[in-house]
Amino acid sequence: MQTSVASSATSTNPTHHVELTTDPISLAALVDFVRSDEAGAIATFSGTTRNSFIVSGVRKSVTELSYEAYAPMAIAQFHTILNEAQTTHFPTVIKLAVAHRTGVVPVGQESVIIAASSPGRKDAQNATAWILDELKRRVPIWKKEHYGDGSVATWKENGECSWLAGGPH
Amino acid sequence: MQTSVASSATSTNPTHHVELTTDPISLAALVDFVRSDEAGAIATFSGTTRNSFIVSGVRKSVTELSYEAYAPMAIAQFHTILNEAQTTHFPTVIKLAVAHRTGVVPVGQESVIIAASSPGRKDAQNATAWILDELKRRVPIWKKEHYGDGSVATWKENGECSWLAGGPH
Amino acid sequence: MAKNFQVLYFASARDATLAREETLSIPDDCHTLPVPQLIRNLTARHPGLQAVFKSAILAINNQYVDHAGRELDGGRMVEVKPGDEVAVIPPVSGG
Amino acid sequence: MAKNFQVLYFASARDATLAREETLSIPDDCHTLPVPQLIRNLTARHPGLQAVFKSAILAINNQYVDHAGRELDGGRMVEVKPGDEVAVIPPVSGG
Repeated sequence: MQTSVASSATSTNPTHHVELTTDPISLAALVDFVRSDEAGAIATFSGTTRNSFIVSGVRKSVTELSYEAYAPMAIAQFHTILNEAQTTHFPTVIKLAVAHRTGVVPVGQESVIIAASSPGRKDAQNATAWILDELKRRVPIWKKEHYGDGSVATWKENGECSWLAGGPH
Repeated sequence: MQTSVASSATSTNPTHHVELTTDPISLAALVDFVRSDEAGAIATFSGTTRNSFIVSGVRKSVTELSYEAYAPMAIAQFHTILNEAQTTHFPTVIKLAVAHRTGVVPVGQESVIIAASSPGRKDAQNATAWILDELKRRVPIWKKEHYGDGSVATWKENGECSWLAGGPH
Repeated sequence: MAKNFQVLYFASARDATLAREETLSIPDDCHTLPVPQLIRNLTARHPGLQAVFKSAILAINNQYVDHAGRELDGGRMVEVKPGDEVAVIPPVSGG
Repeated sequence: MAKNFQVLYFASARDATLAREETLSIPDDCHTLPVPQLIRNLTARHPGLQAVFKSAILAINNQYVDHAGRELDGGRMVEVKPGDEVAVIPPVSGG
């Protein structure tokens, strides 16, 4: 059972917000967090549960997605990713926020939200996209698709997963 | 005096929302418009009024921005841009929305919001960025910066403006 | 019969003319008004527009047009006709 | 004195073991447990893990580690120590 975790106890960076929770997540809350009088730009990405996916070449109706997380490591990875975004890749970023929901996420609702603010538009937009890519590559969260036709629910694997390409050895 | 115009009377595309208004604009409203059970991704961009800008190499405190629009043409241009985004560049996009505020926009508040939804993340993210670029290139809206030091407010010019580079002839 | 057309002024153009819009007429001996002549007429009426036109273009019926009268989108040559809506368009700064 | 460590199972690994976690021990005659041996031990306990390990890696104390025991981030070789938290990590699918 996933407990609701608001943020990592080990992080003290006030410009970063990390959230892993079974509750519905709110874009407005993350945008309010990254909002700043110094910012000219706020970029966001929301991943929502679709009502269908292609599985083995066949489009299947999806009734819900459920997510599982290795919570302490996922939160630590999120903080690492936000820190790397800010210090290494997108230095003008002002604030960053990421929220990921675990447990069941019904069709149409958000599973992940990322928000970034910066003075000009490029860093906010690029940081948002980069954080999503890193999340898909390495954060220990797993998604299970539940189908409308009653067939067996399957654990998905991100093509971007960093140890999937060559396979582990 | 800008009247509040909700959308162009000439557009009948139900998947596009264009808004030009003196009222505060709402990210949540645009996200709700583009939300769809077929969408796995919603990307947004919000341009907010910053509290300072560099003017002739000097950082000046900004008290507010004010925007003026050639409203009928701006709305027509927005619809053209959304149509081009959907039919020519980002074919998997499901819905698009753009809202631009005119009149005074205080520091920290949104002057423009763009939202896009698509099944996968790339088209929503890229459409949002492309629409912003096109807006800056050609939509007849002008921004005036009002400064904290009482110096004369100035009309800005986007470097991206499509007739600025070579100059008109 | 007067052959009127509207001219709208925005941003720095409005500052130069102190007007949001005015109604002008095509000369009696012409059917249409070529764009270069329009620009000369406007600048004569409002000398402050000379500086504005260093970077501004025009819109005729919501189509951008350069100083020669060529539409930016498609390259068609146009002139001002009675009933047209013309706008002086300084470099934009939306977003 | 038992030299215990935790093993956590996620996603398809949990389906294979029907357990979220278990406590194992490092053999009495060793100080640490090499990762290849850990994997053999886990697969012996739970034969269903053999398929899982075709694509899963491990995390030891929140650091990803490959089947040889090499940390993905930095390349340091590690072995399992008493008190460690080990997790079986199938390919992720967050976002």
